[in-house]
Amino acid sequence: MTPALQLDGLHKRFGKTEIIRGVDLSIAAGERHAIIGPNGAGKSTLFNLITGRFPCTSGTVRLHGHDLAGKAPYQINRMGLSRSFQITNIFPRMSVFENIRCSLLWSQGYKYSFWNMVGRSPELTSKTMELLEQINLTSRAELPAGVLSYAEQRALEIGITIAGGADVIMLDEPTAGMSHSETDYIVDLIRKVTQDKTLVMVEHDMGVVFGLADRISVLVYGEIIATAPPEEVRANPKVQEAYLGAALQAEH
Amino acid sequence: MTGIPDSSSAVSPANGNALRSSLPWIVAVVVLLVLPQVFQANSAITILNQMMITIIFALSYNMLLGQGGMLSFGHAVYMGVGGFFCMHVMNLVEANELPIWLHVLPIFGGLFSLGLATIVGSFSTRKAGTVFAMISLGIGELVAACSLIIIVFFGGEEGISGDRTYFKPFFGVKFLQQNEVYYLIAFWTIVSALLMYLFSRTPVGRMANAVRDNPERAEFLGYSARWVRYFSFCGAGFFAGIAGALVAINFEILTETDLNLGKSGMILLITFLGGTGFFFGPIIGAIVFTLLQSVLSLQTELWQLYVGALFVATVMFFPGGLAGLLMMHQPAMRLGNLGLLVVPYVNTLIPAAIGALGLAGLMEMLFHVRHAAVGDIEMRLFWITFDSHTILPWVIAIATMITGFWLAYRNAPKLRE
Amino acid sequence: MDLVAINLIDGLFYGLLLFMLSAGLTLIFSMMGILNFAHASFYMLGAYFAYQISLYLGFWAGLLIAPPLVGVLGALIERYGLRRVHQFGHVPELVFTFGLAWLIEEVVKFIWGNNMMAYQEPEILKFALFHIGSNSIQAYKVFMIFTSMAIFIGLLFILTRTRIGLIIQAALSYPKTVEALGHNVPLIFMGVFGVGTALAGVAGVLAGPSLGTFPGMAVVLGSIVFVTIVIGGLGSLWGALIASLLIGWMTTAAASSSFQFATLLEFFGMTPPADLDESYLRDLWTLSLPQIGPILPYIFMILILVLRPYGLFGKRDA
Amino acid sequence: MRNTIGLAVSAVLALSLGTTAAFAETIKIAYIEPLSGPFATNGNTGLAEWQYAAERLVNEKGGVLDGMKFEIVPFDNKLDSKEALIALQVAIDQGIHYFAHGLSSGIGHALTAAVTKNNARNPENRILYLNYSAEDPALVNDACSFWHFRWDADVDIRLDAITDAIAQQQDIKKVFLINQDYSFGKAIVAAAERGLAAKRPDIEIVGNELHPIGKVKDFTPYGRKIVASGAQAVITGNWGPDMIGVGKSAIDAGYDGPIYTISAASLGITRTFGAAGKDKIHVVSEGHLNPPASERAKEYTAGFEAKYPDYDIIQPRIANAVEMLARAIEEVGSAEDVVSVAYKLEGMEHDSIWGGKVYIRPDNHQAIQDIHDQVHTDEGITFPLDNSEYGTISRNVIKMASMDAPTTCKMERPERP
Repeated sequence: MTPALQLDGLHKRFGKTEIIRGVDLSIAAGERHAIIGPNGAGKSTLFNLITGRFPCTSGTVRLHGHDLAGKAPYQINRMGLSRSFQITNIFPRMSVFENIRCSLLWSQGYKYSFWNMVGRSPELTSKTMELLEQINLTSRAELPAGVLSYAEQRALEIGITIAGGADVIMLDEPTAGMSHSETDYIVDLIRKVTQDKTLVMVEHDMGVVFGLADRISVLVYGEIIATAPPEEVRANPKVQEAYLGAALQAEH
Repeated sequence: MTGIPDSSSAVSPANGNALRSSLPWIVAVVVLLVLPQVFQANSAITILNQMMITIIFALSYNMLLGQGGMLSFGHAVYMGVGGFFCMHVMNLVEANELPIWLHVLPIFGGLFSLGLATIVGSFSTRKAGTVFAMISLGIGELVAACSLIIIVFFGGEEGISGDRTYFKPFFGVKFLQQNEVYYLIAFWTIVSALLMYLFSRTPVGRMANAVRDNPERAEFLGYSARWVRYFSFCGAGFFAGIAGALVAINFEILTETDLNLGKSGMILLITFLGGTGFFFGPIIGAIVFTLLQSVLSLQTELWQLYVGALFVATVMFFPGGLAGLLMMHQPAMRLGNLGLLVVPYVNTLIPAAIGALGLAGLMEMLFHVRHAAVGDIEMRLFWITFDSHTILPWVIAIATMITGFWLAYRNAPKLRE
Repeated sequence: MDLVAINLIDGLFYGLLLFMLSAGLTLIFSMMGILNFAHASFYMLGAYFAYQISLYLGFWAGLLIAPPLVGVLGALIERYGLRRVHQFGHVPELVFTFGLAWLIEEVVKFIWGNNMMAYQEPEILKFALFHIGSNSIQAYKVFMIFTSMAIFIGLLFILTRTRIGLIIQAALSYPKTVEALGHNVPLIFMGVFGVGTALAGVAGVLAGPSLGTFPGMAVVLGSIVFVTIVIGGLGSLWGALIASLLIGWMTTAAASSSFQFATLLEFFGMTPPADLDESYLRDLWTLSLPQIGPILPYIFMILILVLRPYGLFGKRDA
Repeated sequence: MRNTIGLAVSAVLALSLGTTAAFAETIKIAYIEPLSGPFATNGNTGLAEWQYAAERLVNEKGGVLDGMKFEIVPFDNKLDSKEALIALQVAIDQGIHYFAHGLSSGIGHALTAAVTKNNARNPENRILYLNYSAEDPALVNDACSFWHFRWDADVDIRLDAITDAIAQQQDIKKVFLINQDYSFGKAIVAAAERGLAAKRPDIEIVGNELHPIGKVKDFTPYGRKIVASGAQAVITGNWGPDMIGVGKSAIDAGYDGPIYTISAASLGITRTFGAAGKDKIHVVSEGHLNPPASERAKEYTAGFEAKYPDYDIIQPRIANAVEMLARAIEEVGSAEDVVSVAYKLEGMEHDSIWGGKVYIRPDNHQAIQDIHDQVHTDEGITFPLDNSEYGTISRNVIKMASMDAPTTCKMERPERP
């Protein structure tokens, strides 16, 4: 079976410094995959390479077997990949309801229509409400998104990311800067909304990753030093040495 | 209301009752039908015509600025070009006695401007922000300069004039009188405003908001930010062209001043004054500005100074514009405690208004003393005649100004609460 | 040949004048992201202040006093106007400067009236310094060229050789980082805004006598200054310099040429129509380059923006 | 909320535009000029001149028709054709039958067309156009109208005088033309080329520049061109800052010959040129202040200077217009019968306060009068301009200039009552 996402020999150079130095990775459909690594390992860069925000210096990214090189973000999205952003990235001046509804438009076949009224479709409205229900924001539907609390905004962001119905969901540090209870809430949410989907997430918080991911890749200085199920990664001495050691000891 | 804010257009439209959403439109139609009965003077109707044209133009500008987040310094180009094209159509109709009704002329103007917008938009909407703004400025300068050079189309500084009465009479109406023209313009105002309102409810209109707020995120929703901007831009061009056609019909002349940078800047001011965040904002802006322009300029030579000051004050204190100011009261209205606001309002706004009037009086007196003829020491201000060369009125003006502003300043914090 | 040399000098004069305006604007624009539409209005204020001072104390006092006055005014406007509007976002900020330009013009008209002011060069510089052919070069122009060059060198020195310059340069590219390093960025902004407007004031003081001191002088120059920095590339002082000179030489060359577009049309094998009045291309046949000279920079800018949105020397996206 | 806005509109419009002037205790003359914006000073100077002329020449003498006084009613047209048309409409609504306008031929064309249309469409509300400054020759040729009278000498007449003056100076062999790129500038070029070719075929036109109006920041290259061409005389129709730009750059670049202009006097221009322009700047126009034509002219001018120290008489023809209109109304016996007044003005001959005669050509309604070649100087000046020591003095006069120039005017005349 074709993997949902496949990276081959990915390199990225900014000027003279090479941030990503040859990443190969294959993620199967339906898998929950996490990419972890210490600060400055190139996690976000890798993330942006996959989603087409930066062009690769060399190497290929394939989504369901299709090369993504030179594709604009909206084209990648239409091929079934959706992403969130590390910094909260919602539409602050639009209502929460409108945020979600806009995210649904393309997948519901509206395209660039300027004769269809979006308000006319009960189906679209009910789908939007359904999604709002999933991310527990029904009561906030009419508020401008910019006034929500931080955790709510992150939840909304996840809602926007999954709304389009993409089967590969990429989340960039979805729990960054959150308290423990908020993190638990978001992790539950992610687990709930990504059922039957391929999930790729970059994360810093170990707890999140170990509870959620089927497999974990460890990225250190632009290279993947291990890809394995959580328990194996935990046991891997190279990983321990490079990154996890201190954190794990503190946990025990 | 037409004023359902972008931010909370929310759940209702689909299942909300149709009457509620169409009520403002019915009211608008009734008001427009009644107005010419109230004002029968041709000049009043001419000003009303101009007001309606400005409303269409401002609404079309807000398709760019308010809904699409594109700041344009050259939007008058699309109004002017559409108008000029209509003048040529008008002259063709006169020369060849073509059987066309005057009513369809705006479609010609709209389509011609749409054509220009599709060309310019193809490269100017690739990016928003500064790049778009500067390209619009460049195009604006370019077309304004061309309008003095390409005489065949623009007629130089004289412009192109024509006669609307050679069109095929519409059930006997030959458009000799201003009020006949009024109903035509009113019809197109309602149609254009309704179409623009509906446009904002379409997927492209909705996504224009998304692209305005966050183009990068919008791209990951499957929409190309550029195409969304492009479609909004073309739509705005189309409606600006309709406004231009109505200028052609109302004034029977188009000149360089209809498309130069001054006009473009004016529409930016009008739209911002009214408020870009709400659909009805530009309508308020257009009404207020047209009134200021035609009424204030009859009263004082310093009207532009006052408009400039009003504008700067609006940006500084009410960035949401007049519409934003009105909508701030919506929550209070819903809670039914609007009454609570009355006292702080009286305490703050009335002294502020008095202070402003004092300042204006001071300016007027200064101006009078410096510019009036020697020996002409009498001046009329606020229906009072007095001698501007004695000290008393100055003291009064300064005192009112200072007390007014001081009281307003002191009470302002209470209002904010 | 003489004419070429003269045009180079005249273009340099105009280009350097533009540069004094665009230097300040570049600093302001790249640091605070504000398209300050009122920048040319400060140029106008410089000229009017200097005129008023010169009535009592003479030209040189005006040159010394007017720019700091304009700078202080600019800093005050930044502190009490712009900073307030800043929190509402970029568009209101820009619209604010737009309204400010309007307001300043109206205030100038209110105070000084609509007529051109008889603001004159100082007597000691009112002579022809040298001649090229039959053309004389006024001493005042040469003085202006040297003054603006001195300002450029001084600015370059401050920016590259002093500590405050390094902070400003860093703030140009990484405003957040500089703030994190503990520098008072709002204060730097206010200072830069003041210095930028003072530079515009100097330009006004110097240009007022030769280009005329009248209420429309800001509008005439206003948008072209933007064009300059956009062409040069945001955040680049060198870019601003090169673009200013380019525009100076371009408009001077266009104004002094006598190129007819008819020549171009004939080159492409078209023949002039027998009856010019009937032809739809008649305006093109009678067009000459000086007629479109002042709009050349706008065409240039559109081309640049379409082909290279960063401008000639810019690193950041406009 | 539309309702309240509608109400506000009603209230304000009713207040400001109330058509109250049903009974006429005065004869109103609307004055439609820019009273705000960049050309407000031009508008205000003209207003002062009209008010002074009406007061001094008509009202102080007991008015016309047994005590009816002239009243000048100012309207701000903001130098925009549309606004001018609105102002005209307001004036017509107020029952005004005469209006004065002069600044900008472009607006002049718009007003002429509008007056012709109005007088045909609304015969009971006719209005007469008193043009005291719009100098486009077309207004008395192809675009002429029965309702338009011009007291100013137009471009053709002035250039006839300028080319006469140049033709008389045998040593002038090379002439340079520099003008603003619009209809006015082009009309000057055409008239200059025609006049020089007819009067002195040996004169070479060594330069013919058209530059964009109000857009050139630095005129130096043009000054260089003038010097490089070896021109011995310059003809320019430039006005405002463009005039100063051309004059200063030419003189700075080393040009030493005469500069023939249409309007390089007062409004800051005389003061700015000062000593640099002495004996170089020529202003060719009807009417002159120096030397005073008569004791009456001297008194009249002195009275104006005393009343309006900041303004100068820059349009002496306004006095002629006021006196001739008063005479026509007196002779017809009614101010409301516009058609009769117009027929009375046709062919009227009048002794001008500035010396010589004024005669209105019946075939195109252009006033024929003496044209003076005046020089900018500080010697022998009784009435300086701009509160400086400099003024213009008449050096040469051409009697009844262009009396028999051909015209292409074919006006539609109403039936003579």
